[in-house]
Amino acid sequence: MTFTTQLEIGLKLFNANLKQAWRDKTNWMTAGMFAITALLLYSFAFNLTGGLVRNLLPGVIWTVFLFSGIFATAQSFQQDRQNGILDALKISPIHPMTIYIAKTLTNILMLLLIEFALLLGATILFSEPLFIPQLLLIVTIGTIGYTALSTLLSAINLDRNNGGLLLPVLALPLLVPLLIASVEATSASLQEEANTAPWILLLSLFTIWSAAIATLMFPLAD
Amino acid sequence: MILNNIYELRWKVLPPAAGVAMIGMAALALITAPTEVVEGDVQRLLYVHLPSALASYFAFSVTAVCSVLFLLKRDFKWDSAAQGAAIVGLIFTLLTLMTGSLWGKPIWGVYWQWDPRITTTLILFLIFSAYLIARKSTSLDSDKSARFCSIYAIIGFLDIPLIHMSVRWWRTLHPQPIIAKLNPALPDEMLLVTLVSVLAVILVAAWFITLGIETELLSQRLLKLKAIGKANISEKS
Amino acid sequence: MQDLAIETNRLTRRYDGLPALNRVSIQITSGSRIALLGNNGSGKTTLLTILSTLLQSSEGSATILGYDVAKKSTALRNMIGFIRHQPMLYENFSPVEDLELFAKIYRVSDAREQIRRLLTNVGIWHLRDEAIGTFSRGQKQRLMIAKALLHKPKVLLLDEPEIGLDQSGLRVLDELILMRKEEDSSPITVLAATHREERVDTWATGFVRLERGQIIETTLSENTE
Amino acid sequence: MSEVGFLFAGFAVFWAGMFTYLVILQVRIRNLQNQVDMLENTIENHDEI
Repeated sequence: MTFTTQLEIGLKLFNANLKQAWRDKTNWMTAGMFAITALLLYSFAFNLTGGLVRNLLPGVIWTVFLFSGIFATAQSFQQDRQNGILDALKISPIHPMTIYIAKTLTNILMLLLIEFALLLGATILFSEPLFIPQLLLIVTIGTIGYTALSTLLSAINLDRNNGGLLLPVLALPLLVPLLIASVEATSASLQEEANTAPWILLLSLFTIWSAAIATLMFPLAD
Repeated sequence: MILNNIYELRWKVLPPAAGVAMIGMAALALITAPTEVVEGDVQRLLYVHLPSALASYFAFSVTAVCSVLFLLKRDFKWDSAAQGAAIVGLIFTLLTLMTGSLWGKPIWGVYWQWDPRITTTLILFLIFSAYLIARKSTSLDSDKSARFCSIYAIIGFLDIPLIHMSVRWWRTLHPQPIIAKLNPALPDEMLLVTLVSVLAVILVAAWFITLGIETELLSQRLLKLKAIGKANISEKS
Repeated sequence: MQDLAIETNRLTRRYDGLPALNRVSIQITSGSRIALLGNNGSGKTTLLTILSTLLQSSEGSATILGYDVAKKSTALRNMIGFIRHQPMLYENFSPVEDLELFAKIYRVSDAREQIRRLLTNVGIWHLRDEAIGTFSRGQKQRLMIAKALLHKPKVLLLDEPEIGLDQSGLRVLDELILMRKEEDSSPITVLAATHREERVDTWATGFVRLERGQIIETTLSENTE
Repeated sequence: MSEVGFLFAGFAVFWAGMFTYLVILQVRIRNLQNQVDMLENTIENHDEI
């Protein structure tokens, strides 16, 4: 099939994924609740009410994002698999890459919603200006980067009972460059004279790498 | 064909060659090599530390290449080879980290330093441990799991440069206490000993990898035989 | 010499070393309706799943209408309809939404008309806007029949299609698939696993009986080996 | 610990690690080989009967 038909089908599928996510929100609500709870726990554990917030906040934000994001994407193919939809798509003439991209885009969109809401909340809680364009850009690039990889890893059910725990163990070591780059970029963007350029560059590099490699690898995983 | 013939010679060539090279390396490293001026005798740990690190990279490269071959050929012997090499890689990563710590303590005053190379090695250890956990927790002849783990090994291997780069930036762009770490060009004699020791450890690693592959292949064979046995018994009954 | 719709050659699939399907070679001519018989665990589902391109064989090969199953080509997938044990449906979609998405994927022309016709034929047109998750098993099965026929496949692979169906549902299955009158010149080939052996004579043109992954009885001509 | 102590410890860890692994591998291979031989024998005998 040609590229345009794949694009057309991909958009339809993306639309269907979104509709499905919207009608059955429990998975994403859980991810959001997990993120909020983790943020609260961090503020008790590191006493984020004091003056040192600015130094700790980037690390807190990104570990919360990564943990909640990876747990949520680990489930993202779960529903399709249980419904049999994943198999229905696999035997259809749709290209596996299209299935992967549509699912990844859905995950990115849902996670960005959660993350932006969390940033807004953290702005109020810690009275730090977190909802700024530069930081939103960093969060967007970083989210694309880690979602690309974790969606790929979640696509295969390894027929085992602790699969939910396995995914973070597999994904997080690979994501070290992303974590470093995004935390550094975030803390740079919170400084007065922000020099975020090198870190955004590194972050973008990782994101392009992970998106490209995951897209190429997904058909082989089928 | 030629490659196959060479591989057939592995039991005749590898063990004696590796053994001789290792003994030679020990003698050279402990006796012949000159004592380093600044660090003293402890610098001789270089001759086990550096080769171990190179051997682990060598083993992980074998894992990655075998994973690619598995995805292309879908032959389970490549999956076995990838697993066997990954275990050897983990052993040498562990040895690298341990000898490094023992070298670091007298020189830096600490066992662990967040140096880019050390940190990358540690993350490598995590990645390939995860690979083995994922592979071993599922059935040996599950093609789904083998494919998934091959993909994971390839991604993990390709991630190494990015990890190293990010950790280096992370360290250098942070203000940190400067720790004396002299790395002058090695004198000729030391260079020679280093080369010999690298050769020796790589030979040992190659031997281990062939042994590792052998165990994985035997496990697969055993699985098949057990299945045949079961089928026979059920036919009789 | 008639065209072959399905051909397998020493098809084998192992789980944990144990063969679920053991060197099965069959040849099914175009337009025939073959019943796949055998006890639970005899390899019926494994055979159908390999033919559907979902599962990979351990050894041997299979072709459908000349296309190698292992290559999973688009052309091949456009020609297969598959109904398996479990339904393959978006639980929180309505039948129309589900079928519209798959009509898009299979590039069905006049999708709206097709969907209306099929849903009416399987008798769930009145449920067209309800969530599939609220359906009974039989209603889901009727929807699966409609879904499998949506893109006018040339080969239908059915794994116990009677599951959950009541008397009128079974009639729907007979009318639409098992005993349907050919409308067009290109006949449809059916390979259906079933436990209802007493009904086989009414629709099947032949049968294959599997036991422990091997053919023990068949009306099909033996594969020349 | 003296410098030479660290040197000794490092070499000891290295050699011990490799030897242990070698022994473990050899034992595993021998066990597997035995099991394979045993099964092959029984299966052959089975066929003859």
